[in-house]
Formats: sequence, C-alpha cells, structure tokens
Amino acid sequence: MARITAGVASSHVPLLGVAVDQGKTQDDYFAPIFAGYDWTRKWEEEQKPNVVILVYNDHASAFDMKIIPTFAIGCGETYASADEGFGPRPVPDVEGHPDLAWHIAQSLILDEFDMTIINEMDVDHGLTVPLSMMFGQPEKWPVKVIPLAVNVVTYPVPTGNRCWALGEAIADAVASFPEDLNVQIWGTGGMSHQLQGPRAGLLNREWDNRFMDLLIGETDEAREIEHIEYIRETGTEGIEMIMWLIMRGALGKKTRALHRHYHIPCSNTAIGHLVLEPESS
Amino acid sequence: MARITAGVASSHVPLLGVAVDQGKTQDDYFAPIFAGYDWTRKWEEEQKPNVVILVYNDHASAFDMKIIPTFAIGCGETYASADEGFGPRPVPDVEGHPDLAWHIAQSLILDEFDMTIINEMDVDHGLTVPLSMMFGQPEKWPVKVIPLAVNVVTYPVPTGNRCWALGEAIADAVASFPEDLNVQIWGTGGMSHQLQGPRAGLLNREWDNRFMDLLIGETDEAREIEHIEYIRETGTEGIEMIMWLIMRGALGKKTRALHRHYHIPCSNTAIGHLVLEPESS
Amino acid sequence: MSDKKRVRDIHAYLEQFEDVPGTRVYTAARARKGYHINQFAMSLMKAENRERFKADERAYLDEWQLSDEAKDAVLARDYNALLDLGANIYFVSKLISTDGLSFAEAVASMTEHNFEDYKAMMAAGGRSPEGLRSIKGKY
Amino acid sequence: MSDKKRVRDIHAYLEQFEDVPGTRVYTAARARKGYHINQFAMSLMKAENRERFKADERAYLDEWQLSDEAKDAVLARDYNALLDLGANIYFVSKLISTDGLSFAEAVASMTEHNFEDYKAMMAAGGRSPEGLRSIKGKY
Ligand SMILES: [Fe+3]
Ligand SMILES: [Fe+3]
Repeated sequence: MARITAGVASSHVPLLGVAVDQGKTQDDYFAPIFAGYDWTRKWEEEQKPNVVILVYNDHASAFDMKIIPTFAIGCGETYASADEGFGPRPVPDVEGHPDLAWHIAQSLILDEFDMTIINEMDVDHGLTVPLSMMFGQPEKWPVKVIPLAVNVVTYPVPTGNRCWALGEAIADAVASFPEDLNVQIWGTGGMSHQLQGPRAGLLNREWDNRFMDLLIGETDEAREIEHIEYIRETGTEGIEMIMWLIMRGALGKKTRALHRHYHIPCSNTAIGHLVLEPESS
Repeated sequence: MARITAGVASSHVPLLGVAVDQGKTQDDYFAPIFAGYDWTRKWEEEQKPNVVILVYNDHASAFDMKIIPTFAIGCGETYASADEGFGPRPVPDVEGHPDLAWHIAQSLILDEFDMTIINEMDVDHGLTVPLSMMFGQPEKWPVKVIPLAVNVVTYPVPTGNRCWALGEAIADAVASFPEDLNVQIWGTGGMSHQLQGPRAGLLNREWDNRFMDLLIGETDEAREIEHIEYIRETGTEGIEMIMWLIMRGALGKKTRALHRHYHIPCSNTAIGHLVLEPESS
Repeated sequence: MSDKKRVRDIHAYLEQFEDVPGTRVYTAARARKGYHINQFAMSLMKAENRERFKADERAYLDEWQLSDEAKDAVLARDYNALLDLGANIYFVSKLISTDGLSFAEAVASMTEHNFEDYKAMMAAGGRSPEGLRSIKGKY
Repeated sequence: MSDKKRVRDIHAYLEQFEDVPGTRVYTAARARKGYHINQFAMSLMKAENRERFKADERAYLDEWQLSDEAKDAVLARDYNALLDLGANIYFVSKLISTDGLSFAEAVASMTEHNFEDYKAMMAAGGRSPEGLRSIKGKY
C-alpha cells in the first residue's frame, strides 16, 4: 500500500534556480538560504521517496489566459522544463508516475473534486526550483513527480478550506493505491512577497512564522484564513501559501515538525521551508 | 436581478444538425422528431431569454487527450463552430455573455467548485444542435450563450450528486448577478444510446421516461443514480444524461413540466426533450 | 433507481464497468492505451490533415506513435479493434466523418447486423437491454 | 487568524481587494481588461518571438490587439501602467526576462525606490505591512 510519509513546504523563488544553475549557492547572498536546506537534502537521501506529489502553481507558463484550471493534475509520462523567457532551466526532464497519478485523479473525481487532467505540459520554476533545493543537480531526478498545479493567479483562487480538503482526499487516494510506495507531498510557493505596484517588497516575518506554527500539531485553523488576509498581511503573491494547505491537509489530523527554516530576503521574497511528518494523535 | 426562469433538456444528436443544415427536417424520418420541438420553438419566441447557460459535453473537439477538464465554463466573447471532420456546421458564431459567465465562474469557485475557465474555444454539435432545435436557422442566434462543458467521456465523469449540486450553485450565482436578465439553463445529451461495440444500438424507452419523471416535481432521487446504472440501462453514451441533472439542480426544490417529447430512434439514439420551470413548493 | 449506496472506492467503481456485455467503458486504463490513436483521429479535424491522410493513409499513420496493430485497424476501419486498443468513439468519429460515413453506418459495423438490419432494429425500438446489463448477473 | 466568517458573496469578496494600498489584485475584471497584453507577453516564451520583438518592438506589438496606451506602456517598460491596464506580473515576467532584467530590478521600478535602495530595504527585512493593509481601515 502506498503511504504519504512526509510533507515538505518550500518557497520556489526563480532566483534560487538561477543560483543553482550558475553555481552561486555558496555566495554570501545565497549561502544562508541554502544552508537551511542542508538538513533536508541529507534527509531526502535517507528517505528515498518513490514519488513526490508536487503542489505548485503554473506562473503563466503551461497555461495562458485561454484556459485556467483551478486544480490540474499531471498524469503524463514526462514533463520538460518551460522556457519562461530566458530559455528552459538546464535541469533533467521530470518523470511522472502515471499509474499513481491516474489513480489519484480518478479517486478525487469520484470524491467530488472537479479535477482537470493534464497529459502533456511543460513545468516552470514553481516545480523545478523545489526539486533543485531538495536534490541539487543530479543527472536525473531521484524521484518521480506528480505535478499538481493550483490556480493562484486569477481570482478567485480556491479557498483555503477547499485546498485543505483536497489534501485530505489525496491522502485517502494514495492510501488506496495497492503498490507499496513511499510518497511525499510538497507544498510550494510563498512565503510573504508582493511583486507588483508601489507596495512591492512587502515582507511579514511575524505572520509567516505564525502561519508555519499553524501547520504543526493538531489545529486546522489555517484552513479558514481568507484570501484577503494573505494579501493584506503577506502581499499579493503571498497567496501562494494556500498551496501549503494542500500538503498539510494530506498529513492527517496531527503533524510533527522535523525541520524548519526561515530567511529574509531572497530577491523580493521571504524564504520559508518546513518538513513535517504525520503523527498519530 | 438575474433569474433562471426555465430549464430545457434535449438530446443533441449530430444528425439533427445535418437535418437542419440540409433542409430535411420535414422528411418522413425527421418530421416526428422536429414536431416535438414545435411547442418549444414557439415558447422560446415568447420567452425571449437573454442568456442560456448551455450545459453540454465536448465530443473530443475543443479538448483532446492533453487536457480533460471536469467542469469548464466559457467566459469568452464568442465561439466558432468546430470542424468535427466534415467542416464546421454552417451556423452563426455563438455569442457569449462574459459578464454573467465570469460572475458565475467566480461565484462557483468561491463556492468550492473547482472550475476550469475557458476564454477561447470552438463549440461542437453538443452545443450547436440544441440551438438549432430551439431556434431553427436564424441569421444570428437570438440569445447569448454561456457554454458549460462537462467531461462525460473519460471516466470517472462527475457524480450525479456533484452535477446536481453544481446546478444549485449556478442558481445561487445567477441570483446574485445585479443586472435584470432572463436566464435559461439547458441540459443536453442523452437519452439512451450506445455508439460502440457489439451492444451498440441499445435503447431503453422505459428507463428514459422514468428518468424524465424524476426531474419533474419535488424528488431529488435522480442525483443518486450511479454511473454504472446509466451504462447498464441506457448504453455507454447514455451517461450524457448526468448533464440534465445540472439543469435540474438549478431549478430549485420543485419543478413543473411545460412540455415533454420522446421519440425513438434518431440515428443510434433515443430523443428526449423536456421543458421545465421552477415551482415554489 | 437510488436504493444503493454510492460507490466511493475507485477499484470497485472501475470493476463494475467490465461487467457490461459488448461494451468498453472509456476508463483511464483505456485512455492511456489508446492515447496516440485518439490524438491521430483528432488531427483529422483539420482539412489539410484530412487531405494528407486521404492521399496516403499509411504514410500519414506512420507520422504517429502507433503500433502496427493500431495502423492495421485504422486502415481496415475495424472500429471494434480500435476500441479494444483504447480508442474512444468520439475521437474515432473524426475518421468516420473523414470517410463521409454516417455515424449510424459506422456504429452498425460494430454489431452483428448489416446496416439495413441495424436500421430496422433501431426503427423497431432499438436493442433491448434485457440480458445485456450484466455479464455476471445475466440480467 | 480565523475568527471571521468566510465571505461567500462574490461582490463583497471582490470589494475587499480594492482596499489594499498600492496593489492591484488580478481579478476577472483586470484579467479581461489585460487579456491581449498578457497574451502578447506570453508569446515571448518562444525564442523566435523574442528575436522578432527585439528586432522591432513596435512592429511586433502591432500584431496584437493592443491599445496605443498599452503599446506605449510596453515600450516604456512602465510596469505600473501595464498593471493598471490589466497585465499580470507573471505574464509580464516574460518581458522582464526577454530584457535580461532581474525580477527584483523590475519589481523595484514599480516602487518609490531606486534599485539600490530597494535592495537595502529588502536586506533590512523588507517593507513593513504596517499601515499598508487597508486603505479604509488605515492599519
Ligand atoms: Fe510562485
Ligand atoms: Fe453527445
């Protein structure tokens, strides 16, 4: 039986991908950011997950204005790195896990989530930067990946409650997959950042940390945070944090934090990173 | 305030489009089918709806295997007739109602339906044939149309319960649109038909009529009919009837039948047609 | 119609679909198997592709990732074979239209009847579901 | 964080977003207004389009259904003006990348700071939300 063994949250700032690709991770600016991922890189080497359900958002790369899916699940064999305007990132193609992906997609639809199934798409920094943070620069990614793309660009984005519930349904779906697989779920994006207008550059260390607190332990308070609160407190792009709720929802009633990291700034953004495991209460 | 004033159900067999386009509606074969729509054509002329929310399925025309949205709502300005392999049907372009469509899309997402928003697509016989049945061959369609495309091709298709609930949420959304609009909702597809395999040609007059009965009055029993029952009783393509449930759900607790028509056969299909209005109980 | 509890388990849900005689429900398993057949059929929505296909069917098919079995089934217009290979009828309908065939004629070719007999069966009320609902249940 | 009832009414929901200082939330209204700007920006994901754009920006822009105002805002790289016209930053980022600009530099240009001061502000902990949460509430 497949099981979700852990949840990982991480920002997915494009500049971190640049730092990896250009060998700058030990520069003064980047070293303290990457240092916070050392623990996790080592831990992932030990954990050897078979599959990562990678919750991220497409930043106007695979989807343009013609089509905007709220929740899209990648059921394809493989995904190439998108060209976001400066050529594709020089990273390996991302290998999918169609068997598990289709199983989850089917279960979710039966569970009344109105999924969009994707068989072919390119994946942007939202998906590839977290892989680089967790695995460095391998010849081939050491895990298979099920991309789960969430609309956090055009409003309304899904409610926090719906995201959490989707996570719960994903956990049920994984648990009913017959093959023995070690599955992780990652929630990416965030933390506080605003990339537009005179208010750009907003960061909120206190709120970000309170949000991380809420993902640890037994509370499910975070599912009720409204979109406007993310925007007011953490900037327009802080809304990406709703994707962490999908990860959290998939971990069950109670979690334990294995690792936690917070750093300000990276480019326009606050970096947050959290490793959680489900805990039976 | 906008209101849903009526619901219309109808099969959308491609051959009926051919009959209209080639002037054959009064042939022996087609006359009894079209006769059942005479009442409705006249009624529509009197009703003069401003907008039709047209629930249909794309028959592998706008969407191929690359992307399969469960519920897609058209928010675009205009939609051309798709080329399904013999050139596009010679019908006017379909004009959208982006203001109301976006309003509904936004409301539904806030209401935790995971909609896919579509801004550009072609529409196939599933959408244009019902327009021809209800309005004949005008220079320009007399209504604006909000296409609502439901996946009924790749399993799992949405549950009957989810379809009904979507209809209820659509009714709420329409009721909160400030402009005074006469809105109809149409559910298309069905009735019994199977277009594949040795079992093709299956029709089930009794079941079809029982299904129509269940959409009239106060019962909501039909929302619990399972996919397998549609397939066993009405053929693989009979599953299209779940789209009628969206229409029915949008009409509230109780309905009254204004008109009803059933005819066997048209091509491989049983023709069913129903005009309902909401009734306060 | 509704005295059963909703099937929530995806395995049980999918298993039911294999119990219907003479029927292939278009499940994920079939959709994956027939992916390239369906994408090929879809390509016939463009007039220029239809022309190219008609001019040299085999050459056109060779442009797609199709097994020899699939190519032969297309060339033979063996729709049941195509469905067995994971094709879906709505995709295949583009091939039917390219051939200028009526939908009923193509569908009839999958049954035990010739087209005339098929039309007669439909005019007489269609095929009865009696005995064709369930393989196991024989009802 | 969660002592409020969820806002279910779409009008009230959307109205909140207009109450944040110096901020344009990418609502449907903005998405519709900026549709062609965003689609133009998206086209710069293809290397050949970037080349054509760089060779003659105005000629490239003329291929799109853009107002003169929008074209001028693109040519001037006036990102705030583009956002006012319904552009979204993730779409516009393709223009930023085409220019070879860092994201931070482009973003800084929308604020009251030059790039150096912006970087200093970020290094010092970023812009505080204090007083920037709500226009009406002034908190
Ligand atoms: Fe992001
Ligand atoms: Fe249909």
